[in-house]
Amino acid sequence: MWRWLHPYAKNQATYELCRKLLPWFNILGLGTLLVGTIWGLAFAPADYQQSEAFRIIYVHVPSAVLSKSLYSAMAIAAFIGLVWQVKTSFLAMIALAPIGAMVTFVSLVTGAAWGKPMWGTWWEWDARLTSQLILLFLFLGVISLYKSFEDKQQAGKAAGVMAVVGVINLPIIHYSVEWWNTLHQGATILKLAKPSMPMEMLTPLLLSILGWGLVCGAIFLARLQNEILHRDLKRPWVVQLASSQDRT
Amino acid sequence: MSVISAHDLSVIKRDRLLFERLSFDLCKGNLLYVKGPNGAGKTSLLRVLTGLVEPESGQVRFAQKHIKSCREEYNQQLVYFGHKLGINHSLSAVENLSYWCQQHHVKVCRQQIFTTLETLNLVGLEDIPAGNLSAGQQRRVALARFWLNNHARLWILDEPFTALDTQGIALLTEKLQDFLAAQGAVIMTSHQKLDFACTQELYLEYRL
Amino acid sequence: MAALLALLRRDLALAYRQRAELMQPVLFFMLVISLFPLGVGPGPETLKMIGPGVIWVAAILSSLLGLERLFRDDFTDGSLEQLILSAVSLPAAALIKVLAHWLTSILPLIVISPLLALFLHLSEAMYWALLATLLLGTPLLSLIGAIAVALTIGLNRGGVLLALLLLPIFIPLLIFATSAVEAASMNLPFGAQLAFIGAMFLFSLALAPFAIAYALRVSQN
Amino acid sequence: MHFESMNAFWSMDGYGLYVWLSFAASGLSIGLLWFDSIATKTSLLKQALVEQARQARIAAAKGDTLTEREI
Repeated sequence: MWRWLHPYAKNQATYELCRKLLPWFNILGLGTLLVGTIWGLAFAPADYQQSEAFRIIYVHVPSAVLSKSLYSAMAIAAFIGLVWQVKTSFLAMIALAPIGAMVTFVSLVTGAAWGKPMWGTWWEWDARLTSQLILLFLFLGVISLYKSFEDKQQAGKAAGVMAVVGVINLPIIHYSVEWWNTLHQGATILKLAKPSMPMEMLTPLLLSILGWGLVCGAIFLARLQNEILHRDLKRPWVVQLASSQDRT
Repeated sequence: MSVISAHDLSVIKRDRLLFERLSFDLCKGNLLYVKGPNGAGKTSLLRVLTGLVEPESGQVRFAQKHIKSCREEYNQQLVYFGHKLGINHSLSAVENLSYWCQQHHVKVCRQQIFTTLETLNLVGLEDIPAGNLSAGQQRRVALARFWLNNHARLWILDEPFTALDTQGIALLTEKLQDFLAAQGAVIMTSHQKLDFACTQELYLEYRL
Repeated sequence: MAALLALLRRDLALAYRQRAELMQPVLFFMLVISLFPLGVGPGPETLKMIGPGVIWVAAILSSLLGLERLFRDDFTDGSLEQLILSAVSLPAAALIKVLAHWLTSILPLIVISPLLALFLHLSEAMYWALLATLLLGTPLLSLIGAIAVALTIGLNRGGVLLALLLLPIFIPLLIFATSAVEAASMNLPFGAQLAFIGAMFLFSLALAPFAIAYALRVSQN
Repeated sequence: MHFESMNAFWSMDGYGLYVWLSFAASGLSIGLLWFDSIATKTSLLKQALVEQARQARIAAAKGDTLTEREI
């Protein structure tokens, strides 16, 4: 179907779509994120066991949840690009990768900051932490492979293969690390009883997750626009766009 | 009858559009001479035609079939001579060639390889590692493929005359003429002046 | 079939001619392993405890050193182009090249492993388990490694990037292999771990050749 | 408001360092990535203008006017 369209129309259309969606994502994302964070920081009640330290949950859980979904999204984009040869798909993949890396990094840092007061150590070779660390390496691998190629067409394909190989491996890595961890249980980690969360704690958490998702969506749209611009830098429509922006 | 044809080919390399909407049709016994300045995309065009590189859009057809759908058949009928010779430096000329023939399902005996190398003036150099040969000699070894593969119908050559001496050029020109007379089709680039009977020309412009 | 055999014969002959280069990863393997007793102390109990892990980590690192050879020369001299344009199916050819690579660069590591087991005071039961994991697991290293090599072949400086891409993916293998040896040291059965490694091996045997072939085609762009 | 005073809010029952560290790290990371995305966009658009100027120079050198189709 794409064959009939003008060969460059697709990127431009995607760019326009991003441009239309971006303000919505920006406003909604920022709003939800602020409400969720402030609610979580200042208004939610303290946990009866962890006291105020539990508030880290409002950044830790959203970032941890997003890290895995962003990797899956990236791998799906890569898969679509490889199988159906949709070139814009590779652009989406590489736009997602730095966001995924950032979110994974945040989840590691906040995990460490939470671990220090609760377990008494910044870093524990715990199954979740370890596989999160590996996830970060997988993201960085895809990014650096993409950056190493000068020909971005080729770069997209190569990084796409790597992303798909990674997503096949991800569950294997996760379960093997979990299994390894049960074998090597050193100092016992304080496992906190997890009663179902009361509403006044859960609502800000859900809001935070939504906010993070929307903000990541906004950054994704902006980065996708950048990738499209970068790819089509010499096309007339980009030049036109640039000169019209320049005038204003 | 058409051997190979291109339909609306566009190629982008390193974010630069080399050419777009290029079409041609090459028949048996004809030679397509691709001309153009450095950087115009001659090599890229040839690589697209062999199927090594995928075009940005458009398609290449071999005997009316998309080359992607008949890759094996196409590869058997094609000999490609590129910038890189495909000659391993640790193996001797004979080893390189007999390996190549086995890869391409060409049945030759050792004797044939030796006689071919003799035609190409490489007597006495058959058994030493190809890395010890001069640039021109290595090119002759690679060119021996055109003498050995007798079931190919299409030759694609990228600057075959570079680094060859006058006698080498004469040998190759003669071989090309024989092949064209035997209903083969040739696509080549060259900075040399060519004088063949049935020549189509294709000029690629350098785009900034 | 004859074409594939010819490919295997050629790669083996080439490896034989460059045998000095092939020795380097083997020496590296031995050196890395002998650094550990120097670093953590020569106590037999300590060495026995870290031994299997050390051998596996060293095997992974030294296999990375030799991996580049897999397609590098063929890419630079153009043999790869000719291979892609030949009548042979590319996934099959890729599998043959991986096999040749395993036979020439990994098998020597396995051959000298008894010596290293001796260095690290592994018991006999541990050694047999180690050997089994090496035999099943190292082909996996070659198969997955070949994908990454094929992806980075067009780059002039693939070395560190290759390690960056591959090491995270090798973690499950390391975990299962070392735990099999550990189980053997306590006279426990380790069939489950071997089965896991075997499953991963078969899985990659089925899929990796296609991924390698695709990556090789991309490298030509 | 859950907290009784601003001081209690900052100290987070003694866990202030960890809580604020987490939130600061998160905010900083998102902010940096966001900033990077916007900065890249402006620089790309500038590059497009430079590119256009280059095309114009080439066209001028060739002695004919530049039509957009030729870019």
